[in-house]
Amino acid sequence: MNERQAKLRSIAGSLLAEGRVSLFIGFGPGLEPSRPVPWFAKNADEAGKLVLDPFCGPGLARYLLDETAAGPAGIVARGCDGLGLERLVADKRVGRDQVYVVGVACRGAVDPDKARRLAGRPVFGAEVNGETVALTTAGGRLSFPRSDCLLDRCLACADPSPRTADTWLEEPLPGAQREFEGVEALEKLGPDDRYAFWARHLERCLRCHACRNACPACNCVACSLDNPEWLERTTGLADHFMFHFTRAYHVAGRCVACGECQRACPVGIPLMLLNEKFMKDIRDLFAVPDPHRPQEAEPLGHFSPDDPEGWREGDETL
Amino acid sequence: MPRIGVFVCWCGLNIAGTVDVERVAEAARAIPGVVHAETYKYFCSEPGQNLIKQAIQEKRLSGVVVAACSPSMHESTFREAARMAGLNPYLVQIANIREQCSWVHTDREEATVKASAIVAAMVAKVRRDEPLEPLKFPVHRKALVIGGGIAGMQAATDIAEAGCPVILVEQGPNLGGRMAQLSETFPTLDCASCILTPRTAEVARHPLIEVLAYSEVREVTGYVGDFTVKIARKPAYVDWDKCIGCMLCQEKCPRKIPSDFERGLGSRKAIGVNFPQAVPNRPVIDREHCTYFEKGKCGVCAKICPVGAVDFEQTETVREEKVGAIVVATGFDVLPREAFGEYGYGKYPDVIDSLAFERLNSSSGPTDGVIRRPSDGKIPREVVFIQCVGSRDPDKGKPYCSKICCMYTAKHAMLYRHKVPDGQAYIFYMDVRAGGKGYEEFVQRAVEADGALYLRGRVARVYPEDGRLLVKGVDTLSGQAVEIAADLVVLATAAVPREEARGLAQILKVGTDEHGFFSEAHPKLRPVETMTRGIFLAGSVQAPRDISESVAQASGAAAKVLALFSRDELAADPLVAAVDESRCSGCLACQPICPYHAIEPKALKDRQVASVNAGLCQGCGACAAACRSGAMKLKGFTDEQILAEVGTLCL
Amino acid sequence: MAYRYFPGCTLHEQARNFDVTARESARRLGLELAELDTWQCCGAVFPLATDAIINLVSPYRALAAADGAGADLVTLCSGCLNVLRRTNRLVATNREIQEKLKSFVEADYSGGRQVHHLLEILKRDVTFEGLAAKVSKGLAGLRVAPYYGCLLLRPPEDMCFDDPEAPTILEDFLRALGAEPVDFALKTECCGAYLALRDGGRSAAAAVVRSAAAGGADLVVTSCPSCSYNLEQAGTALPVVYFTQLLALALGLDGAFGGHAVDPRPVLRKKSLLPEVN
Amino acid sequence: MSLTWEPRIVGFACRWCTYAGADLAGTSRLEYPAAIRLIRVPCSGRVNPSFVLRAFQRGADGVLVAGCHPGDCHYTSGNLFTRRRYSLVKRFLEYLGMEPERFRVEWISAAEGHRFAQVVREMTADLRRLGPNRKMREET
Amino acid sequence: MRINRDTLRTDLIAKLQEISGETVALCYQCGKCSAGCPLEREMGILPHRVIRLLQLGQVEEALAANAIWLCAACHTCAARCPRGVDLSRTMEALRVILLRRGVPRAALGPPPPGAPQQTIVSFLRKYSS
Repeated sequence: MNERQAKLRSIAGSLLAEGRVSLFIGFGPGLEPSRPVPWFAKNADEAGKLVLDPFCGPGLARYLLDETAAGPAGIVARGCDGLGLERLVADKRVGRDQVYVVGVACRGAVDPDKARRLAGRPVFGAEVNGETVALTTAGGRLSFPRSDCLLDRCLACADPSPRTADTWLEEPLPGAQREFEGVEALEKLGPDDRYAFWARHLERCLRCHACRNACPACNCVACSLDNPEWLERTTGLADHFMFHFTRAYHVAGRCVACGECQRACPVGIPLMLLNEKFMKDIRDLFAVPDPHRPQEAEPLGHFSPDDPEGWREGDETL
Repeated sequence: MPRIGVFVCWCGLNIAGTVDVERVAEAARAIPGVVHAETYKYFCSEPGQNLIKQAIQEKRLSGVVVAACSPSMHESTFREAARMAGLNPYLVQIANIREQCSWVHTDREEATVKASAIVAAMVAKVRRDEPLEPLKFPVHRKALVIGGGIAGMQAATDIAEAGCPVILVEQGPNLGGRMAQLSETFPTLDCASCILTPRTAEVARHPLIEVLAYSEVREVTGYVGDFTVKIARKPAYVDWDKCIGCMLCQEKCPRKIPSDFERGLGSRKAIGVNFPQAVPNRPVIDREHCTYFEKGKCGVCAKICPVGAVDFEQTETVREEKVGAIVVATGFDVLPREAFGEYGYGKYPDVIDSLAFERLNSSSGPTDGVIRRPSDGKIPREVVFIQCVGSRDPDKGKPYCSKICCMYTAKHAMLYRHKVPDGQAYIFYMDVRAGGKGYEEFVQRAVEADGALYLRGRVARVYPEDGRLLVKGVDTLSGQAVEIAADLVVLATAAVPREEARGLAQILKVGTDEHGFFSEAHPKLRPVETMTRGIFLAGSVQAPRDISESVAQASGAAAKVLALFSRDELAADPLVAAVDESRCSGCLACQPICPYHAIEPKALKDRQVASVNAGLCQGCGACAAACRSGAMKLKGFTDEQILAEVGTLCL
Repeated sequence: MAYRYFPGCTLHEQARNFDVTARESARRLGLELAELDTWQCCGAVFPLATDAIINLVSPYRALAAADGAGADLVTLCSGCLNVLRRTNRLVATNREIQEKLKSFVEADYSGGRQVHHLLEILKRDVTFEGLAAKVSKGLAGLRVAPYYGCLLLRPPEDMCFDDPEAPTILEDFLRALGAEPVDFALKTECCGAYLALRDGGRSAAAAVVRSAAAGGADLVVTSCPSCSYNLEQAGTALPVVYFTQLLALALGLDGAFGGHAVDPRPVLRKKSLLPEVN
Repeated sequence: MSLTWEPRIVGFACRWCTYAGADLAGTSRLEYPAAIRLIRVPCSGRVNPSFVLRAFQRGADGVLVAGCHPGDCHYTSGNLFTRRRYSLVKRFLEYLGMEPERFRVEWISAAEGHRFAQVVREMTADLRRLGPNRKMREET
Repeated sequence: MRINRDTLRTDLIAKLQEISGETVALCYQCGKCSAGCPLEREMGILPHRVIRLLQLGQVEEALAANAIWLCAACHTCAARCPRGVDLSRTMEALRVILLRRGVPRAALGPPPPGAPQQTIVSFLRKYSS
């Protein structure tokens, strides 16, 4: 069976049994095998139900915000979870000593909807093997290209493992450089086409706040966008621009590129294209090689006397 | 419901000539919350102000907008008028419809529409204003002066003479600083100790000055008027209260060590004072070189001391003081010996720096004032002075001009010639910078009366040849390379901040420039102040300075301190930042952005939040723009106010 | 650490004694100095015109060849070191020149290797203590003037060889051999280099040799054939040898002292470092 | 576009430099278009990027953020944060489809009344050419 | 010498600065280059004056200076220059300009016996385009 899962259950079980954590955050069984859900194990029994398979999709870091109040929490962390935790620690919202990180090497999570569509029938299991994904269905195993099966957020991922962990479930994988092809493609359009692109997407926004609630960087006690002086509860396109502009700016230099906002969005707005634009410009203007990984000094929290004037030098790129 | 009054000024024809002021008032009356609007020829005049006061009282106004000239002209006038009428002055806003409207537009219609919009925006702003009171801080009328050189002593004396107590902290064992090392001073050639010693004695016996020698400032908290300072007294291993200053210990101490004070040219004892006239006249044990501390035996000093003052067990003590203002006067140092291998500095004993030359010249120095070269004690017949060693050298030294070297080198050439009449002084210079009273004349005297030969150019190398030092330089005026066989080479090395200054800057939270000199608040208009209110600068801590400039700046700093101390409490503009703790997540993204270090974390029961020290905040609002949740509010310029202005101006 | 040895044109011709003594000594010290398979003259001088990229081709080839062999370059000649090291740094820091050279030479080398001088390898890999331990015939009593000249030291930001005004590596090396280094003022001055061929004027070289002689040196040691030539021709009787010749001698090997314009053997015999001839 | 349409520019001006520069333009009687309306802020570093969006939302055709030249900030570093923030925001606004001419960041000192007038003239001319802004603007 | 904007800003100066990669305006004429130059005695016009001529726009005078052929590119000046100017590069650029103009190079006789290859190659490189 699944050795990783067994090992995780045992690690989590003993952490709980020894009282080193009061809670362990991972995945547990959902309504369907392809949809495991976030799982908060409080004892060894519950740890025995932890799931670790390629369907483990959603980010977990954000849960630390609520779950560390009662004492240290354990968490199974992929790269995205690790960076999310770093974000929370940098923002002083979670103490690093309040979290026990079990690091894993993630090869990407399978999108249950994509899998269902490709297989044409319910999917019970999945295996990521290099560039292909094998899906287990009642009719046998079917193989598909990785790029068709994974969650969008995993396709762009450059961080298979967290940067630090308290223990490792397996050998961590090194990080890579993030590319911003989607941003570059959009930059090539004219202003009116770009506006049309964003208007088309933002028109669908329901202002359900799923993006905000999923985001490890949106961790404020209170949100300025709930203040009616900033944003009334009207839902015109201009308000959506205000909401998403402000949100993107608030996470500029802080977004960890976990892609949870976009995954959580019920209407499929390509929110990461907003966040990635800031990342790309921070990289290019301020020479921050990996702006999605929390920096010692936040890109917007300091300056250099010889910073460029991006509005002058930026003209040719747009 | 707010009750706003709008007062549209004609400013004679300055406004009314272009803007239809009656229409502006009419439009204002239509704005919800405006209960009064009127126009007048000159609201800044006495009768104009009376109209405003009258309206405030009669209409029970809760806010006032004066549409007139720029707020830089009459904001304070109208706020004062409001205050006299019983309205909080911070509930007055100015709509600038003159400089930014009537004077720059000609189309009456356009100008009137724009003026109305500006008035509406200020109405929207004033509706969101809250009454504010000027911040008040108590003033401890006691000053801390850091540094016991000429600048620090001058500042301390000036402050104490005005009747305010001063704590003067000096890190070395005695007062005097760099000036105590000098022989004579330019441009008068009077002897440094002759003018310094009386000043030192005056400081030492002044009833309002407490000298804490051999001490360091370790921690500073608080803000202008109310600083708390921790001062550490380093162990001298001598109880200075018991000591009577007989210096028997120094006389009998068997251990001789090279003296830093003498720039390595002379020696001192492991216990003793730097120079005979030192104040306080109390010895210090150099622990690193003391035989007792090295080997556990000796103790000659303890045995000989008639009052039993030597105390090998002495430890550091720390005391806390409350002061209202701080003057920093920590002075300068010169570039270390390692620099400039091409001159053999540190390698050849007869290549020395200018401070060492001062000691050679000093009658209390290692040669009793006879100029002898260090290698063999001979009197040098030819001396080469090299200026700009490490100064004006962005590639390997410092890019700036050290300012004092031109003058002291001319002085050295003169003093040398006075003592060695058949000697010859050569000075390699790049430009002679002698701006100062009597300075140029002084340099010319060195040339005319004392025969110093000025050679315009740098020296490339110095190396020994036939028992002398061959100096290879150039005279760019004749376009010829020049070689001089010298007996002594004196380098005018760059003046740099003292090594401890950087740490002190951090303790004081005062900025420094890239070289480590302390930054003034404004290079022209606030040259003795720092960006932190209540902390002032004197002397070379800010940039290389000569004695007269240091003294002048010290008196300037003292005047600033006394101006502060002339009040019982300090009032400050209440337009500062404040934290809405219920909205603050405590991420402290605001903290690195604050140029005044005014933001610190504060622990609440369940989490931490940011808190603003109103005494340090200057109200720039950079923190408010960095705050995502809107918890950081800049009073008078809140998000709500600016948003309301934006919304109104766009209508 | 594997090195590929770049001898340079002179060491296979006029300065064979430099080459031979280095190879023999290296073998004795257990250093692997395999000669680069194919190499051309480095060009002898580093091109100072920013557009003289063609003159970088030859040193770039040598660097790329060493990289292809998975090794760093090592050289003895100060001139080769100067050209190779500066080229290497330029390739590593100037993307435009790097791309031009890549396409011209059809190699894919981006400046990731290092260029070493044998002295640096002795200091770092063998260490001077280690070297002293391997000396079988200490050069006691031999007063040697260590002459650095220009090419090892300057420009300092490119060469990073030693303190440009007060270098010590040759002195430390000589002490390891048991010799006594003589401090002399002009040890870092230029000898006039190739200008010697222009009008025979050797005032610079003469000043250097005089300075060394005044310091009481028995001989001068260099790392550069041009220096060696200029100093020997400067018209004094002070012998000039390569540092590897003394290295070989101290290790008990043949120092190949024949063929010098000023014969060093008499002074070495006088110091009992070479056997007397009958 | 109606014949009477004139662009509307909202300008954020730091009180020490640009606002004083605009006052100087006034005392020097330099004429410039009435399109500009200034909001006085203590420092360009106070200007929250969302203020800019709010201006567009409420109907501004152009927005100007202006402060002291880098190195001259009354508060030493406020405008250096402005430079960082608005280097990003300017590009981001354009990425969302805003025309570059509609948003400008300028350093205008208290002595540069001419420069202030010139910037307003340039911006107004650009906006007249572009016509009214409809992007990110709420329906009225 | 009569100077004006046009004599100060010539294409030739621009070319020279491009080839050398050095800015002549950086020099503040302290003369440390000349003071330390090993060939100063032979040069006639000293190195700092060559760069001064360039600052004054007198490129042809600089090109005529014997000094440019006597610079051995030893970089002693560059290593000590307080302004970070590498005069050797300016000297090389002046040589290169002349050589590219086809000015006959200094005649090289048969190299003396015993001259090392390094010296000969260096000489040829410096004295031919």
